[in-house]
Amino acid sequence: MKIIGLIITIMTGGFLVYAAGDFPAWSDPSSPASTYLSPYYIEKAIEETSVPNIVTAVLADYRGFDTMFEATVIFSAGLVCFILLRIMGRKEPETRHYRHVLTGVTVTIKEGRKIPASEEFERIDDLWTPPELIIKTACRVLIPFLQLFGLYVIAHGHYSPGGGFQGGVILGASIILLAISHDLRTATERMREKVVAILCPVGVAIYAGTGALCLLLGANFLDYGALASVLHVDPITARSHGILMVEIGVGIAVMTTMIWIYNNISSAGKYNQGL
Amino acid sequence: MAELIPTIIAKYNYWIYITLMMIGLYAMIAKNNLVKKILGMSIFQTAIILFYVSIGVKKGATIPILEGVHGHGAAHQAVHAADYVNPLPHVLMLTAIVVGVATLGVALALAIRVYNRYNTLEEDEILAQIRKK
Amino acid sequence: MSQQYPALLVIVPLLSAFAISIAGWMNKRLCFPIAVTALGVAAYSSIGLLFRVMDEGVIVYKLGGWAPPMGIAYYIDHLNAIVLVVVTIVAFLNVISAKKSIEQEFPEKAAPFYALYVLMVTGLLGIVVTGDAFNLYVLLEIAALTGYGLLAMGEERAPLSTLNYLYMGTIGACFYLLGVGYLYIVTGSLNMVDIARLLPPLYQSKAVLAAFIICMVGVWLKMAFFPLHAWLPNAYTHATSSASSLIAPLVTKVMVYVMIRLMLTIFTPEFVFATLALQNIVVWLAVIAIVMGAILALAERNLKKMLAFIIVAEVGYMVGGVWLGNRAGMTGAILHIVNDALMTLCVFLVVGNIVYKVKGYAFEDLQGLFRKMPFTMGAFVVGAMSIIGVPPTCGFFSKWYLILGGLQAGHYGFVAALIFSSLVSVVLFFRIFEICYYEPFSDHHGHDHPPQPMAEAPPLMVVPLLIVAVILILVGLYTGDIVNHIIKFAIPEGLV
Amino acid sequence: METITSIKPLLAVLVSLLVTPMLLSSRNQNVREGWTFVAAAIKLAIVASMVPAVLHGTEIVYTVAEVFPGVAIKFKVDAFGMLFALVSSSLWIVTTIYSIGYMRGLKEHSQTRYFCFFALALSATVGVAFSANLFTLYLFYEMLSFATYPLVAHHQDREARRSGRKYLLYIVGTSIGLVLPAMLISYNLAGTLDFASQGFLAGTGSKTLIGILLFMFIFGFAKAGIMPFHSWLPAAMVAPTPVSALLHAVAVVKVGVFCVVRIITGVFGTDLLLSFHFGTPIIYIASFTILVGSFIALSQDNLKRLLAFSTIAQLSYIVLGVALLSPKGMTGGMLHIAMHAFGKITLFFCAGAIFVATGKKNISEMIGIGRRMPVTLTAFFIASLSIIGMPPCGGFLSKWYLVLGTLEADQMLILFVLLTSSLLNAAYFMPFVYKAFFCTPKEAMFENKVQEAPLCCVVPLVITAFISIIMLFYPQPFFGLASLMVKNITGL
Repeated sequence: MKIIGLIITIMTGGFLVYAAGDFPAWSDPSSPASTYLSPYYIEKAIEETSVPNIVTAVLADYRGFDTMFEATVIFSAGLVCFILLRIMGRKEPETRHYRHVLTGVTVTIKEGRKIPASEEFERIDDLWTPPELIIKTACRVLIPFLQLFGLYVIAHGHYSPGGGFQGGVILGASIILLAISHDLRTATERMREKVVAILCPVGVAIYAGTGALCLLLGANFLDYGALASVLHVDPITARSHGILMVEIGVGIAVMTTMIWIYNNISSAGKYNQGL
Repeated sequence: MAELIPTIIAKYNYWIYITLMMIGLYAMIAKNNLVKKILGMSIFQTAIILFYVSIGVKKGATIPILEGVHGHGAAHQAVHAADYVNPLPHVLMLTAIVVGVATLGVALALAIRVYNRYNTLEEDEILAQIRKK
Repeated sequence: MSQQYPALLVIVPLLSAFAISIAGWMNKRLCFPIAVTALGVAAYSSIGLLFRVMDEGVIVYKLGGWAPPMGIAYYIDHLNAIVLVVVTIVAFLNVISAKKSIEQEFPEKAAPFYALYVLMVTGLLGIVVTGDAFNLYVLLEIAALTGYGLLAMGEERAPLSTLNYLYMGTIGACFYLLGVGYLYIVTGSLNMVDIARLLPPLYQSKAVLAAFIICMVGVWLKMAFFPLHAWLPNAYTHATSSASSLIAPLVTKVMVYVMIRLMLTIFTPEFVFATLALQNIVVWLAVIAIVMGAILALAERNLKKMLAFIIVAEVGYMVGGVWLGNRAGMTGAILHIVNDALMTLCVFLVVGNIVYKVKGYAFEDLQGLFRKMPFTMGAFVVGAMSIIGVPPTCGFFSKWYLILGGLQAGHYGFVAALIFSSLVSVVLFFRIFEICYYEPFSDHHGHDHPPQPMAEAPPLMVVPLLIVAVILILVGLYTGDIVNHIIKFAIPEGLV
Repeated sequence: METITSIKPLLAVLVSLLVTPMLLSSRNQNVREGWTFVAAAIKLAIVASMVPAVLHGTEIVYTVAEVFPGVAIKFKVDAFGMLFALVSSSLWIVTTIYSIGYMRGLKEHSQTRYFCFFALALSATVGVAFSANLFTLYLFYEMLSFATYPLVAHHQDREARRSGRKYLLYIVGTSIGLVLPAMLISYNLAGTLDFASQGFLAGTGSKTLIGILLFMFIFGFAKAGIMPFHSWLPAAMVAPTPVSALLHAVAVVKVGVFCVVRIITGVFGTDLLLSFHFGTPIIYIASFTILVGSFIALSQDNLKRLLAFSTIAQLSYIVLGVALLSPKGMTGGMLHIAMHAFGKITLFFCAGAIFVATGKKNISEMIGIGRRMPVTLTAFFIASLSIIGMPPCGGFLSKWYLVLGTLEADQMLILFVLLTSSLLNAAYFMPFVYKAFFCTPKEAMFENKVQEAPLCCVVPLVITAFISIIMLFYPQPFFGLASLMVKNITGL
C-alpha cells in the first residue's frame, strides 16, 4: 500500500510542479487575480456597503450566499456528530465517585445511589482527576473576559479583522474551557444540550431569515438594500446593518456548533463525563 | 538554465504548497492508523488554503481594511487598489477553513464509532476482523 | 412570485431543515410534515422553473442584487432545469417512503434524519443551480457531509465504510477546489460564464490544462468513476435503506451533471474535444468501467452490493456518452442522468421494502417474493427491465442514444461494452427473479404446498414505488418530447 | 394503396393487456375463464373487422408516440400482419377452451398467473403482427420473450428452472446481442426504421455491411428456431401442453419467423437481396435446418420433443419459401404460417389429451392407443397429413406453392430438399399412427374400452383438425392476404 501511495504522490506532485510553470510569480501586483475582480472590491466596497473591512464586506454581502452555506456546513457537521454519536435516553451510571473536598478522600457509591448535593462532597469522573484548585479558579475568572472579547470580535467585524466565525469560535472556546477545567457536567448544566441544539439552527436561521426578509421586501435574496424601509435608514447603511445581523447569526451558530461537537465527541455521545 | 533559478525562487510559494499537499496525500493513502489518515486529510486541506491565500498577496500592499474612514460619506479620498491586498482569496479561505473543521469533526465522530465497534483504529486489524467474520 | 422561483427552490428546504431540527426538540410529530411540504414546494418551483426556461431560455438570478462577476448568480438553462426536476421528484417520493423504515430503525433519531435529508437535497439543488464555481464547492461539501451522516447511520460496518467514503470524498472535493483555484489564478474570476469568456486566449497554457485535469479527477472521484470507485459499494450497501435510496440515485448523477457543466460551460467543447487529446482515453476508461462494473456485480451474492456495482457501470455509460464528443452521445448522457436516477430510485425503493418486511437483502432471504410481495416485485421487474434496456421503459431510450453516439463516433468498443453490460444485467436480474419466482420448496412439482399469505410492505412505501414504476414507462414513451424541447437546447451548437 | 388512421390496431393489442387486472381480481375459476373468453372474442372481432379493409388494399395506421426522429411506436396493419394476427387471435379462443380442460384435468397450481401471462403473450404477438417499424417490432418481441418466460417455467421445479434459463439465454441473449446493434446500425445508415414495400436499406451500405446486418438479424431472431439457436425449443417442452401448443407451435416461433420475413421483405427488400445474391445463403441455412430437424425428429421417443423438432423443420420451410425471393415461393411461405399453425396445434392438443387421459408421454408406451381414443388419434392423423402436405389437408396447398416457387427460382437442389423432407415428415408421423391403430393384439397395451380425454380437450382439437381440412378447399382469407402482400412487394 505504501508503494502505491508513494507512486501516486510523486506523480501528482510532478504534475502539479509541471503545471505551476505558467503561474504568475508570487506577490506580483499585475497577476490576473489581482487585476480583475479585486480592484472593484477594494475601490467600491466602502461606497456600496460603508464597511471599511473589505473582507467582511465581500464575505457577508457580495458573496453572502457562500457564507450562508458556510454556516449551513457548520450546522450540518454539528448535526452529523449528534446523529452519529449521541445515545439518547441517558442511563444513570452504575457507580458514582465522590471526593471529600477538605481531606481529598474519594468515595465510590454502587448500585446507582447518590450522596445528596452538599458543599463537602464533589462528584468526580471515573478517571481519577486530581483536585486542581488553581486551574478552576483561574478559569472561573478568565471565562467571562473571554466571552466579552468574543462579543467584541463579532461586533467589531466591520472595522477590524474579525467577524461572525472568529467571534463564535472564541465564545465556543470559552464554554469548552469550562468543560475542560471543571468537568462536562458543569458545562452542560451551564449550557443545556437542548439550548445548544436549538440555538444552533436558530443562528443559521437568523442568517437565512434576513435573506428571506429581503426577499419578502421585494428585492433578490440577501439584498440588504431592501432592509432600508424596515430600518428607516438609507440603503447603504442598511447593508452595513444587514451585514451585522448576519454576523450575529453566524456567531451564534458557530459557538453552539463548537460546543455541540465537543460535547458529543468528548463524551462519545453518553454525556456523562468529558475529557 | 540561467533564468530557471530566478523563476524557481520567484515562485517558491507554489513549491511549498505542493510539498505540503503531497505529504497530506501520502499520509491519507499509505498510513495505516485511521487518525493518522485524518491528520493527513487536514494537512491536505491546509495546503490548499495556503495556496489560495498566497494568490492574493501584492508586493507593498497592506491588509484590506481602510483606516480612518467611517461611514460612506463622499469626504474620504479615492481608494486605489494597488496598496491593498486582494481580499477575495481570504474570503474564500474563511469558507475552506470552516469546511476543514466540519470534515474533521465528522471524521473524528466516525473514528469513535469505528473504535467502539472494532476496538482498534489500525486498518489492517479491522480488515482482519471483518475477514474473519 | 414566479421570478423568485430560483431562490425559493433552495431557501425553502434550507429554512425547513432548521425548522425540522428545532421541531425535533419541541414536538417530534411535526418533522415529517415539514420535510414533505418543503420538498413539495421545491418540486413545484422546479417544475415551474422548467416551464419558464422552456419559453424564456436562460434565467439569471443575481444573489444579493450584485451583477454576476461581483456577486454570485444562478444560471438556469435547459440542462440544469431538467436535472432540478429529477432531483426534487426523486427526493419527494423517497421522503414519503422513508417515513416507515426510519420509524422502524431509528425511532428516536427521526428528526435529525429528516433535517439531514432536507439539507442534503438543498445541497444537491444548490450544486445544480449555482453559476459560481466556488459556491459549487461549498454546496458539494454540504451534500458530502450530510451524505456521510446519512450513510453512517446504518448497521455495524457503516461507520467504517463511510469513513473511507469521507477520505475519498474529501480528496475529490479538494481537487475540485484546487482546480477552481488554478482557474482563479489565470483568469481572476470565479463565475462560470465569466471564466469561459476569459479562457479562450489561455487554451494553450499548461495551467488551464492542469486545472481541467484536476477538476476532472476530483469530479470523477466524487462520482465513483471506475478506477476511483472503491468507496461506493461498501458505503451504499451498509447504509440504512432510506438513506441509500436517497443518495444512490442522486449523488453520482449530480456529479455527472457537474462534469457536463464543467465541460460545456466553463471549458467549452472546443477546448475539451479539440485541443485536448484525452477524448479517446476517457472513453476507453468508460468502457473498462462498464465492463468491470458488470463483472463485479455478477460476483455479488447480496442485492444492494450488486446494485451498487451496477451504479458504477451506469456512471461509465454517462461519462463515456459525454466524452464521445458528438450530439447523440451527449443527448444520451443527459437523458441517462434522468433515466438512471429514476431507475436507481425504483430499484433501491424495492430493496427498502424488502428490507422493511424481510429484514435481509442477501439472495437467500429473497425466496418466494413474487407471491409474498407482488406489487413490490412488479415494480422491481419494471426497474430491472429499465436497467437491462427493454423498450417501453426509459432505460432503453438513453441506451439507444448512447449506442447511436458510439456508432457515429466510430467507437465500437463503447458499443460492445454497452451490449455486454445489457446482457450481463439480464443474467443479474433473472438470477434474482429465479430466486423470487421459485418458492423455497421448489425441489418437487409445485403442487402440494399452501400458497404463502401475501405480506406486502405498508401502502405508504408501496405507492411511491408504483408511481416511480409508472414514471419510468411514461418518461420512456415521452423521450421524443423531452429530447426535442429540452435536451436539444442544452447542448451548444458547437457539438455537431 | 391509401392509408386510413384508426385506433383499432392499438385496441387489438390492448384488449388482452387490459384484461389481466380483471383476471387477477376475479374471485373464482369460472369468472376468470369467462373474462379470458370475453377478451379472446373481442380481440378476434376487432382483428376480423379490419380484414375487409385490408383485403381492399388499404393499410390502417396508428401512431402511439414519436420517440426518436424518424422512429415512432406506430402500428400499420398490412396484409401479412393481418394474416398472422388472424391466425394467432383465432387460435387463442381455441386454446383457452383447451387449457380450461387441461388445467382442470391435471389440477395445475397458480392458474391465474398462467392465464395472465398467456393474455400478455397474446397482446405482444398481435403487437408484433401490427408493428409498422422495426422499433415497435423489437419492443413487442422483447415483451413476448419476458411474458413467456414464466409460462415456460410454470411447473417451478428444477427441470423448469434449467429450461427457463436456457430459454432466456437463447432468446434474450440473441435479441439484445444481435438484433439491437443491427437495428441501431441500420437506423444509423438509413435514418428511419419504417418497413417499406422495397425495404429502406437499399443503397445505403456496402455489400459486406448489408450482409453482416442480414445475418445479425436472421440469427438475432432466435425465436425462428434457425439451426444454431434452436435448442431452446425442445427444452421449452417442459411447459404445460397448452403453453407448448399455442406458444411453441403458433405464437412464439411464428413471431420469430414473422420477424425474419419482415426483415427480408420490409427492411432489406427483395430487389436488394437479389442484386447481392444473399438469397442463396439463407436458403442453404434453412434447408440445413429442415433436414437436420427432420432427422433428429425421427429418433425422438417423447411425443412433444418429436413435435418440437418437427416445428423447427417446418419453420424453416417458411424462411426457405420467402428466401427464394420468387412470388410463388413467398406466397407459399406466408401461407405455410397459417397451415402449419392449425396443423401443429392439433398435434400438440392430441399430445396433451393423451397425457391428460393416460398420463403417457412417450410414443413407445402408446401402442394401440387408437382403440382407446379414436377421435383424438384420427384428429392426429389428419393434422399429420396436413404437416406432411398430403392433398386432403391445407398443408398441401402451401407446399405446392413452395414447390412452384423453387421451380420459378430454378433452384433444383431445393426442390430435392423439399421432397425429401416431406418424406421424412411422413417417416416420423406414419409409424406412430399405424401402430396406434393397426397394432397386433398382443402388442396392444390398452384394452379396447373407449375412454377419451375430457370434452374440453377433445372439442378444440377436432375443430382445428376440421379447419385444416377446410383450408385446402376454402383458404380464402389467408390465401388472399398472402397473395395481396406478395403483389405489394413485387409489384406484379
